[in-house]
Amino acid sequence: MKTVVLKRVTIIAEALLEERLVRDVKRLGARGHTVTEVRGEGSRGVRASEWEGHNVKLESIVSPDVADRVLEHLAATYFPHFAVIAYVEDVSVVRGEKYV
Amino acid sequence: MKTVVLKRVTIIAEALLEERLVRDVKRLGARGHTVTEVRGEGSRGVRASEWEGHNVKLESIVSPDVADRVLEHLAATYFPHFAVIAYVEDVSVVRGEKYV
Amino acid sequence: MKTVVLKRVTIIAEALLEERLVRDVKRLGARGHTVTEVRGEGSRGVRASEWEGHNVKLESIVSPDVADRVLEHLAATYFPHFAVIAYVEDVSVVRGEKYV
Amino acid sequence: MLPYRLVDALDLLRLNLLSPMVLAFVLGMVAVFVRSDLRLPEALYTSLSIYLLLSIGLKGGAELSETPFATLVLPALATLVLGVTIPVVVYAVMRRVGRFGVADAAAVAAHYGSVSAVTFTAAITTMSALDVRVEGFMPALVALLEVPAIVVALSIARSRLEVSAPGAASGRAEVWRELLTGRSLFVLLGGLVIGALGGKAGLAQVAPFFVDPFKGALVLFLLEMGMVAAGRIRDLKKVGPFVIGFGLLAPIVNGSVGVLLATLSGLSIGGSTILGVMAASASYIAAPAAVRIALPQANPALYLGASLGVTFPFNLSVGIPLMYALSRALHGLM
Amino acid sequence: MLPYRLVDALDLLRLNLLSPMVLAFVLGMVAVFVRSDLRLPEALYTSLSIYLLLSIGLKGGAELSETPFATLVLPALATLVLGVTIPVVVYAVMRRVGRFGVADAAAVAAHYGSVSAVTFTAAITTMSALDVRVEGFMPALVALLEVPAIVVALSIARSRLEVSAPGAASGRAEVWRELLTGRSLFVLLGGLVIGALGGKAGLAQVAPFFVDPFKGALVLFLLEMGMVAAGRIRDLKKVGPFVIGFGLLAPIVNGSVGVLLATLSGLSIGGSTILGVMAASASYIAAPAAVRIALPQANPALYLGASLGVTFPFNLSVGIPLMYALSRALHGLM
Amino acid sequence: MLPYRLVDALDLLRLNLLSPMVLAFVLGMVAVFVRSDLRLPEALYTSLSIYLLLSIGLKGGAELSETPFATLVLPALATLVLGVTIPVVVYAVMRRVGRFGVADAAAVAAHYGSVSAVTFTAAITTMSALDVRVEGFMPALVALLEVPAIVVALSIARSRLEVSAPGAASGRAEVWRELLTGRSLFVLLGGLVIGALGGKAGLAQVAPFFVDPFKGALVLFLLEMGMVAAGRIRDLKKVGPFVIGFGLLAPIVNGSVGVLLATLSGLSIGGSTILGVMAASASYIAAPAAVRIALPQANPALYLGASLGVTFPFNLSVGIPLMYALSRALHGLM
Ligand SMILES: Nc1ncnc2c1ncn2[C@@H]1O[C@H](COP(=O)(O)O)[C@@H](O)[C@H]1O
Ligand SMILES: Nc1ncnc2c1ncn2[C@@H]1O[C@H](COP(=O)(O)O)[C@@H](O)[C@H]1O
Ligand SMILES: Nc1ncnc2c1ncn2[C@@H]1O[C@H](COP(=O)(O)O)[C@@H](O)[C@H]1O
Ligand code: NA
Ligand code: NA
Ligand code: NA
Repeated sequence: MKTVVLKRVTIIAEALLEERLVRDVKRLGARGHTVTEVRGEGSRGVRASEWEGHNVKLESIVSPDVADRVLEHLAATYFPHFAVIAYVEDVSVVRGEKYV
Repeated sequence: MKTVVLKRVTIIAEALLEERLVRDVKRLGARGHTVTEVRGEGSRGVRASEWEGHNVKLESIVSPDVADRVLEHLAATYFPHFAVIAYVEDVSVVRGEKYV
Repeated sequence: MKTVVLKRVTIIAEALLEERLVRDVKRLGARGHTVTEVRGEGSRGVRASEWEGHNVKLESIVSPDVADRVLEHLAATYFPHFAVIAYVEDVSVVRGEKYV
Repeated sequence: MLPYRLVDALDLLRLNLLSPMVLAFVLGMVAVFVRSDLRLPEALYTSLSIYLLLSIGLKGGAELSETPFATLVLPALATLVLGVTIPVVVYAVMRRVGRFGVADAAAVAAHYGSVSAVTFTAAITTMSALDVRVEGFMPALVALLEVPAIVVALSIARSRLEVSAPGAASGRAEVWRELLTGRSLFVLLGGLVIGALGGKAGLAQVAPFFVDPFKGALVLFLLEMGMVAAGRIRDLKKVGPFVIGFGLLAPIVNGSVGVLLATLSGLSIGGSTILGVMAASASYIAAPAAVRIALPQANPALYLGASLGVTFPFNLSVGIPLMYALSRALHGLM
Repeated sequence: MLPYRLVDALDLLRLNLLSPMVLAFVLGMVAVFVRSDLRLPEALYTSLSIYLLLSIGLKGGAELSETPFATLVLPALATLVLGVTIPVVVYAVMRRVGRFGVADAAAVAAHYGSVSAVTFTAAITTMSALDVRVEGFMPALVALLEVPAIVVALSIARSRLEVSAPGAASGRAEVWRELLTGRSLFVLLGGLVIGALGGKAGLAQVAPFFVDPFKGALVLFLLEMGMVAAGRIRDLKKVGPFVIGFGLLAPIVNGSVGVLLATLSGLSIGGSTILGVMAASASYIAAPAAVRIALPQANPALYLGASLGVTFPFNLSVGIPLMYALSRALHGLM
Repeated sequence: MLPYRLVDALDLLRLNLLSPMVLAFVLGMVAVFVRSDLRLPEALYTSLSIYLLLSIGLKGGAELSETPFATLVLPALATLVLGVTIPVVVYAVMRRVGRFGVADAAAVAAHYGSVSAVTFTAAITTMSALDVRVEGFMPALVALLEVPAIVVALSIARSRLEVSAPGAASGRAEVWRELLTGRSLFVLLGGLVIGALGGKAGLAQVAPFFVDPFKGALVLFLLEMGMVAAGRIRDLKKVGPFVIGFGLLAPIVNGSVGVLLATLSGLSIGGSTILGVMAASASYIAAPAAVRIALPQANPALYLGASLGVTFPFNLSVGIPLMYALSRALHGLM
């Protein structure tokens, strides 16, 4: 099967940020995304608004360029004051043109 | 720790397809799978039956061969008319014999 | 964007084990973790207590050392009698110092 | 007498539009328009769906257990006739007038042939708010209308499509099984059987859960439906004016035929209104699932846009009082 | 008199089998057999479990607050005797007759020593459907039967197993804590305490939520239990005829002893039936969790297959009327 | 008369503390302390929140539909005064006395200016348990107190902070939108409108769902709140004695002013108690979300520790009876 290697960016953040993260990721060039509800613990134990649910995990398959831009943006905008982590992996996708 | 490198196939699809995808993946040689309920957006905005829940993410750790066969099958069967994406990654597993 | 390569350990296990797995993983050096509720099927079809929900997926980003220790511990403690699988992947994270 | 009837219908419209149930639907739409972060947990929505269908089934079944068979025969026949005719006619209109492809036309036919459980419930609620008696066995007719319509529509598509789309369920047997075991119909039928076997005594045991809070639960459900419907509105732009016109006309025509047949079959004013509304309504639970499986190449924006974006709100606001007015007129004539 | 009793028992069987609760259980099984895609959201199932246990606890506690201590002593003693004896006997039978290993035998002993909350609720429901009075403090006895039985069974295993399995909870303290803080028992005991402190006045405040809709909520819960039980049926093939026979005989023997002791302790016909059913039933909420933690090497197909696949449906259909007939017979004799 | 009042207040305290609702809160705390694995599904918690807010709104709206405008003017004015004054004063105290930074002080001000829906509900419940009449339009005042308080507090912060934190919502318009469309307030206001349009007749249709089971649903909700509050207790260690003292004093001062203004505005004993409790309470639904978005640099351990860890339990136990006693005293004087 012919596959193309792209990047999967994963962002784990307080659920409160979901709407904005999706907006940002789209603006920076992602053509799709998938959100999972998760819970977790990290260095900042506290999560705001209990009603919001705990955390969300946002995954998006993008080109290396877009991946880089997303990480830059997160680092500048959310890392200082929000409970957010992000990481990147290589994935082999079918129909690579769908994602770029 | 001794580990073996295998493939993790991830399929994200409309929830409606869960039962069939599980059946197909098993038939093609997967020895196990894990399903997560997710939501998402891609090129096709529309999801059928609202009652079905949004999307599911099916992950299965398999040998490279099986991974390939699964991708082939998805590309032929589901890609034309369903909202489905799929990708493959390398993972190092303990007890590799469990998966092949 | 400057990133560091670390390990992501993923553990999929009966929900019953969540509390203990979290405790163990922390003790072995993980600085954070994320839990997702999933369902699945593997070689052992049976899950105990139906009330517990099905499975959980615990992910933790750690140094290669810690990853190894976690796998060792799982293999010795849980693999014999519990429905547990575990695998490791490379991930590129921003703010690498957060995880070690 | 007409002016009086008109005033009456307007009253009904107001009553219908200011009930907490319909207002909740509007609130859901507003939530989407103002981009509120309100979102009902999916588990709540699914639970409510199961609850509502089970409740409708239980009540229908309990009633059925006390209905003599003879009373049922004619209304059941009328329902079957509707279930076969509507999809055939809708298919023809979509093909000839709308110039749609086979799969799309059949998909719309399946939706308009079958029944919207929420519209049905809203109609029942309206009748009871007006103290109009309704035959208790109407939920049984829902099942009777739902199944054949979908099967007829899908059969038309099958016989006209050379090869089925990749991924489509193959074989009529599989479609039948998917349909009958699909959760909506399964729960509705299951409720009917439980209600019929347990009778009124059985129903009484669970009434504080399945009967009394029903309308309140509907409020939450319609809140979600409003959000879903609002989300569909952008689909309307994609599908164009023909589909919007169709979504407004189809319920009037199908519903009128439904009221007429119902009246001929001997149903009361209330019962005829309900069967009319059933005919007028378009499914968005059972049909989309069946169509998605059997005709994946059909365009969901088309069939969901029409059924959920146009016909559903139309029926809630205009359709139900219209069918009631019609039913009263026809019963007056006869 | 015997023929009359028999007819009576058959009537009861019918009543029990045609209640919406039991029919929902059957519907759940059917859903699995016909491969319906019906699935209750896990959140609903968990919520219902918490609701049902809290409700049973609250009602028991409110009743307890008005029960003189003296009334309680003998029934509590009878319950404790059952809680210690049943696991010991079951363990011996599994080891000697069934030739199972220590862990498997102890796991089964823990399950049959403790109580199935749903079977308990079904029995309470049957009694109230028959207008048979039941002592209100029975839920307190559930807690009293649940805990010792599991502890006894696990202690037997501990003392006989040289080393505990890797991953097993170590130390009796941890098992006790896991047991008492396990959600089922915690919620049941919590409800008891809240009910006892708030008394009947407190209960009255929340009755429209916790008392009136109880049976209806049970319908949804049993729908899920039916699906779970059906899913267990394939396990039965794995475990063989001995376990099936055991799953049918154990409730009869344990239940009869339960009814006898209850009658001797002065409980009414209704109360003795309930205690009998409690003894006859096998836990599938608290016990599996405790066993899984403390004896991970035991085979879940064995203990869940027997308790959920055989004993649970047996009790719902045959066990409850049997215990009632027995209780009436014994009270007649005394 | 003072001793009599004191006895009375103690009675109330007991009544309040032994209601199933408050006991459930305690049970939730116990669950955390003994490390039970009890956890309510998040979907249940979210569903309950929506249910409770909608229910409060519906009841308030139905009442509002029958309230003459003139009756509302003065109490609404009193509420607005509270909504503007409290955040200003709290901000000053936090800055001058507590020596906190701008963001932290404003965050706390937003919380104490707005209202805790659960405390409000508990107060309503207490009044109805004591058969004290309360004006039906109080829920409308909740919305009136909630919004301005948060806006005032955030405006103070904005005008004093040179640059907003990265990631913070920019522009007052966005904060307003986030606030008004935030799910809590949106559902509460939506309920109010639905209730007002539907009137008492509309409410009656859904009463078996939204009115009768309300207190029971509150039991489940408070079980979860207890777990959340207990989880916050470790936060208290981080924030130190000043915040704890503040969390105890603020409700007394704010609440007393609230009762006074309410009494002057002509509210009854019951209504004045409720408005006092509203002033005394600190939000933990709408305010945290707004603050998190607009002032991400503020420390959640501080504002949640104070509002959820100290003030919330204080109000449930001491605050409500205190406000009632005060309201009776003031009404006696006037
Ligand atoms: N080392 C880690 N591995 C996996 N997930 C993590 C890790 N650290 C943090 N997280 C997730 O990221 C969220 C925010 O982390 P923090 O900002 O450290 O509180 C946590 O609630 C976890 O869900
Ligand atoms: N680039 C992407 N990254 C992550 N998930 C995606 C992406 N594109 C699509 N998806 C997921 O796959 C589903 C189907 O995509 P589509 O067929 O493009 O509508 C979406 O609902 C998303 O959950
Ligand atoms: N090959 C696999 N791929 C993905 N998930 C698996 C696989 N095998 C097992 N699992 C997951 O691990 C759980 C325990 O597996 P097992 O111990 O084989 O029963 C299953 O319920 C699945 O969720
Ligand atoms: Na129709
Ligand atoms: Na037992
Ligand atoms: Na306040």
